[in-house]
Amino acid sequence: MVNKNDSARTRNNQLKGHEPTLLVEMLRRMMLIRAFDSQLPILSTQGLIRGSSHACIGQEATAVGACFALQPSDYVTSTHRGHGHTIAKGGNVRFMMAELLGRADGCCRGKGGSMHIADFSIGMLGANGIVGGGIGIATGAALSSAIRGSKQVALCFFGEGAINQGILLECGNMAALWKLPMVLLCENNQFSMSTRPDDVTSIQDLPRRASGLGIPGLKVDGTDVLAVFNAVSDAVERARNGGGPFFIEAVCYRFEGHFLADDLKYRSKDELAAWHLKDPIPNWRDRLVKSGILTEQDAIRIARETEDAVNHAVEFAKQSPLPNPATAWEDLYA
Amino acid sequence: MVNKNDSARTRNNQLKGHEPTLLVEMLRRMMLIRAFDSQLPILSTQGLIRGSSHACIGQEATAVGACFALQPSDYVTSTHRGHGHTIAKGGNVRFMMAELLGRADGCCRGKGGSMHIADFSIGMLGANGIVGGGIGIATGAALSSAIRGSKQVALCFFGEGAINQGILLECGNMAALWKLPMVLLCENNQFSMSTRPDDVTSIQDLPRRASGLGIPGLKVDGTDVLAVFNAVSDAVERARNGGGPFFIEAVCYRFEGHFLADDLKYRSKDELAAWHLKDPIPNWRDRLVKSGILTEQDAIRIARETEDAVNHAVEFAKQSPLPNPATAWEDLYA
Amino acid sequence: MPDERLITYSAALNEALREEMARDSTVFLLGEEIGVWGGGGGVFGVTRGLAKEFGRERVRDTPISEEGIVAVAIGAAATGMRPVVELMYGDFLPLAMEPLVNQAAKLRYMFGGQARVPMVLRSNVGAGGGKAAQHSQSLETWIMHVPGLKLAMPSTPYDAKGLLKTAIRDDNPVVFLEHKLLYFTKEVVPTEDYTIPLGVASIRRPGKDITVVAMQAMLHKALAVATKLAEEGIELEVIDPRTLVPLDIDTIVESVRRTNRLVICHEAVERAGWAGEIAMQVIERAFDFLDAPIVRVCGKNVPMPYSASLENVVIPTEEDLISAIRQLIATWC
Amino acid sequence: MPDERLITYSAALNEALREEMARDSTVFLLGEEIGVWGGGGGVFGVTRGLAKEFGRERVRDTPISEEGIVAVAIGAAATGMRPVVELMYGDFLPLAMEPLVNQAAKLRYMFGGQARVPMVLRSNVGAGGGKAAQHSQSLETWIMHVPGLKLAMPSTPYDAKGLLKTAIRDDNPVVFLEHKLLYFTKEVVPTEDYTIPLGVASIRRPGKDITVVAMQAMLHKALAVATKLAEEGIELEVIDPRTLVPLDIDTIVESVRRTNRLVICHEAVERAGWAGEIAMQVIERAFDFLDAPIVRVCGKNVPMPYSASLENVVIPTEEDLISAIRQLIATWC
Ligand SMILES: Cc1ncc(C[n+]2csc(CCOP(=O)(O)OP(=O)(O)O)c2C)c(N)n1
Ligand SMILES: Cc1ncc(C[n+]2csc(CCOP(=O)(O)OP(=O)(O)O)c2C)c(N)n1
Ligand SMILES: [Mg+2]
Ligand SMILES: [Mg+2]
Repeated sequence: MVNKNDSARTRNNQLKGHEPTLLVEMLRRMMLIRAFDSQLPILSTQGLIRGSSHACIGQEATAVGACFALQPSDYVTSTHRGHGHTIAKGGNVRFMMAELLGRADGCCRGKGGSMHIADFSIGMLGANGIVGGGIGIATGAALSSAIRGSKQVALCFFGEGAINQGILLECGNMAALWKLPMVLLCENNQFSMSTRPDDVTSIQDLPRRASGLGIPGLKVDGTDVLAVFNAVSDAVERARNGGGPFFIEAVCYRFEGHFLADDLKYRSKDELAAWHLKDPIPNWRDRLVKSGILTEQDAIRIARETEDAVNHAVEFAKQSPLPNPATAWEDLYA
Repeated sequence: MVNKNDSARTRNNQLKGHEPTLLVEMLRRMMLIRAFDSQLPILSTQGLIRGSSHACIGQEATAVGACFALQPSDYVTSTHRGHGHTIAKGGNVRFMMAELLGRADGCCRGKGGSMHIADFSIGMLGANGIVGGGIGIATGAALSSAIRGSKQVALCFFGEGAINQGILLECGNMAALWKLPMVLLCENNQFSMSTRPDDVTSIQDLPRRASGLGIPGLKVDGTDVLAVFNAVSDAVERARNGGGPFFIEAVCYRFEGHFLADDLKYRSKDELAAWHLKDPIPNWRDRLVKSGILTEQDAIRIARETEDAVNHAVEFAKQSPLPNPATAWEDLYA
Repeated sequence: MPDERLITYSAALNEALREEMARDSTVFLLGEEIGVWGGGGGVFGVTRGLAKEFGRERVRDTPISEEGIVAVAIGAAATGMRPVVELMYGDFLPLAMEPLVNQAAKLRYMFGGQARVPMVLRSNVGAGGGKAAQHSQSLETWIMHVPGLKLAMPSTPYDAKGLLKTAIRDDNPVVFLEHKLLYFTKEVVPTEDYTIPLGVASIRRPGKDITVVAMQAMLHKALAVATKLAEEGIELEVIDPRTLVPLDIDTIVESVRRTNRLVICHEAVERAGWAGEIAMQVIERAFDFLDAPIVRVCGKNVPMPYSASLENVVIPTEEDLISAIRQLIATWC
Repeated sequence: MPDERLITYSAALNEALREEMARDSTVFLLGEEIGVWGGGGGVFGVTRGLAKEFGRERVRDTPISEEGIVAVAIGAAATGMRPVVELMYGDFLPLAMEPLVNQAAKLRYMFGGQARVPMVLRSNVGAGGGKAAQHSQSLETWIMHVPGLKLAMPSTPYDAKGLLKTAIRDDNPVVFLEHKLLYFTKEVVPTEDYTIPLGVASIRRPGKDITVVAMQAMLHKALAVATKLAEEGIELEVIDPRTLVPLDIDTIVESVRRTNRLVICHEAVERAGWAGEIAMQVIERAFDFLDAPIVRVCGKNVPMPYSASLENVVIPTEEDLISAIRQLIATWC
């Protein structure tokens, strides 16, 4: 999952200089995420998924580019839109799907569901139903790493809508002050529900807000998995070596509604169409094929394999029993 | 209290171009504040003041320079260190002192005390025991003014320690987004209790934090009443004319302890002595005398008058009865 | 045009907002997604159409800044406006407790009566939709514990409209908690202007055997249970307090003096929930009249789990109420 | 060196922190003014000297960012550390309710047992010093209402040390609320290591006539009252629950079965305060044994006023307790 000998030198947006297997695995992982979230409308309509679940279709490059720049022992915190982050960090789609269906075999034993998907075994410290909720947890994980001297980096995903939560100032200030090994990855998918960033945020250049907290940052094309990978790799290396936190705004687009019930009246088909041209998956696929790293056949095979994996996950989840009601009294205290 | 025909043109740090009466009144008001807060140790030791009260000795120029740039109908919110702000905005020292002594004639009927001194009749919306607590209230007052079209400006005093409270980000963002008529006046008196700004704040240049919120700002010498007056006057004019919020860092020094119990072990006598050379009152006094705007005799008279005013306030307060216990059940609901 | 129609709880709240905004130009709305979302406002449709009618200035979509929004509303209220804030979910109240509790609730008192803070904080409570631990909490008891706040919790469309209009006209901070599962329930609501005073309970069903106090989703379960048990000749008197602050304890006490038995049912977590407050006030006023222990049927002491099989055992059900009542009767009658 | 000494509540807490930090390298402290203030740490001296002994890394002075500090502690706790956070005043808890309630209390449960959040949030309660509305609140009932948190409230130096050591070793989030007026009270405390389990009440004074439940400042008033009334032959049994979560209800119920009368006294605001929870649990277990209504002597339903003449009528006094008990006896014995 990780490019062992990554270093600033190889961080060019050219394919060569990067391990082909890694580049192909990026495609596979993005396809797996898309296949996974493509199931949400179906399963929700069937009443198998309760409450609200949020698809990250269109944002796969951010999740994969960022998580592939991390070591397995590094930490990630996520948002309400956390399936992609979890899969990118190495989550098992069978246990994840079982969780979405509220089954006993779910990674949270059916207690969390989509909005609280988590897998501590891979350093994925949880999706979060509170916008901005993951920022504090990631900062704490980074502090923990710093005190323990474990060299782990904590990467915090949050949407551009979370940029206006006070916790960002409080934790960003502490992270910069204490030079904590942390990466703040802001996914600017152009929407907070129906709201555009400019409607609620006083600045257009989001890294400027981080700068006011003493955190350097930059903007990156969030639809280009390699660009995200490179930017995050630099930030991670910096953080791991005591350089402190770094802020990255990954510019992308939310292809689907905020959640299923979203009527999307607030945006135009043309706008969507324009962004579809920047769809991270076909673009990356074509680039790999053109460069000869991947054959058409392989690409088709990988797509089929990822869909099969998700279909099996759905089957597995459906087979899994509902949790025994008595388990409602478990897991409250350690 | 207000320089009627103030305008950018007259905003030079020269005395001429400003009304002499205003310049002298600035001195009187600063002396009144100092005389008032100089009573705190005495009254606290006598057990007449309960809880903790915070002196703003050394910071008088900030309070007076800022409030003199406001109209009587403008709003001010304050901090736990709010006596100076209240007096500068036009507060009556007799009712204020009675409040500090918890008497029936106190401006808050003895319910608030030093940390909750307030006088809505002059737009002083209250001291606040919560660091950062006044920021939200001022932002709301500015929004209220904007919606009502009343052209009132809300000026929010807060210490440099409040710069790390999340409410600053949340309200600063809204104020900038909605171009609210607001001035954020950060009194950097070098300490948050025993803590230096650099020990807890990730950036040294505080206006940079405001910039991350989309709010322009600048640093000003908080010991120079005219410099503060000029800077705030510009910000107020800007805000009143729809230019939105402005951030001012007034650099000054807390001459006394955080409160009486403070042993001040954390700072040196030399440091204090150096800052005493920048004492806003004698410096301003000398400047007025040198320039012939004020005679030595007048200066002495004003000093005596302000001390007399405070002594009378203390007498008034001591004469005032403790609140009737039955009044504890009043003022809960309108 | 008819002088009454069948409308939803959400539509009733919407009418209350529209009528009060038309009536008083100082009333304005602040909240997330209240202007555009869902074709015109509000995740639960409560503010639908109001931005179009009154403009984005008075129906103001805010950033995701719960603490800030509430703080701003307080400052606006203290300077002549009547803000009505919407927090999308009651689970976000914890983000706004500082301004609500340390400022809104206390300004008037600690300033010796100088301040007036006429604001309404609209949010909600309730679980049942599989929204899990962070979107299912019922935190009304926290609010009830804070002097200086008022607390209304409407159970029907009629009450929703009448209580919200009163709350908006009130000169104090009122926390107004709706119930997620009730937004699309319907009831006949008159067209002409009416209000419901805060502090007047409603006897939803008279009965002589046992007094049951419940609100919102639990009220409807209690009424269903009352119908069922009536067939067996067990007559429940079901009381809806409507507002917890002020609390109409007299109506509850008067009822207990007749039935001599009290069951309190709330969805909020049982431990340190408001059932204890009602119980104490009844004990203080009518201990002699109690022929049986006061019984609680409340939310279990765990966070809300996601899966239906777990959620079902955490939220009080009609069966829970029935068995509690049967046991009460078996043991004490 | 003696095997016990007379030390203050503050010093006892300090010893607990020192011993646990020495014992376990994952224990560290976060808070405002805990390292330097007052010649070495803590507005109430609880962390004095620890920065010097363990370094500023493990005794970390923080910015004024209550929500952030608590959130950071949660993240650290979930990844192998044992943070102990100090919030200078309990009145600042409202700033930190989001991470405390939506994160710390729920992570383990909603993640199906994957998370461990071994952290202690130290803060305080209590009025009486003229600190007014924003520095005098007792908000423990909010915490008691949140599943997933534990809640300890020591009344003496001995308990303060023993309970804090247990709290730090606990693998769950523990809210540890001290009392402002007790920090400088003294008691003999042993030098050797000891702990006090959470969930074990202490019968501070045995008596046969009336059970009184109280903690911290109110406990000491209750004990003083018990001494006075003993002279008249009225024997109070005074129980200190020590921790509200877990709650040792058995000890209280067993006592009520003997005395048949219960008075609950807390400084927190009466309305929706924890007296109601104790009352309900007693009613559920020992209704038959109650010969008189359960009586509350609690903080009045207003913010804390500044002036002594007002504060005195808002905080429960010994006189309030005595007259409540006399009335109980007059009416019911
Ligand atoms: C504290 C809080 N406020 C509001 C919400 C409701 N809410 C859920 S998602 C969302 C939009 C978040 O937008 P963004 O941060 O950009 O993330 P995205 O949905 O685009 O991934 C809102 C307002 C919430 N869950 N938590
Ligand atoms: C929310 C909150 N946290 C902590 C405190 C305790 N406290 C009171 S004053 C103070 C220092 C504030 O420093 P600063 O903002 O610079 O104001 P100054 O005292 O220098 O005027 C602190 C930490 C408080 N009152 N409120
Ligand atoms: Mg977004
Ligand atoms: Mg300061």
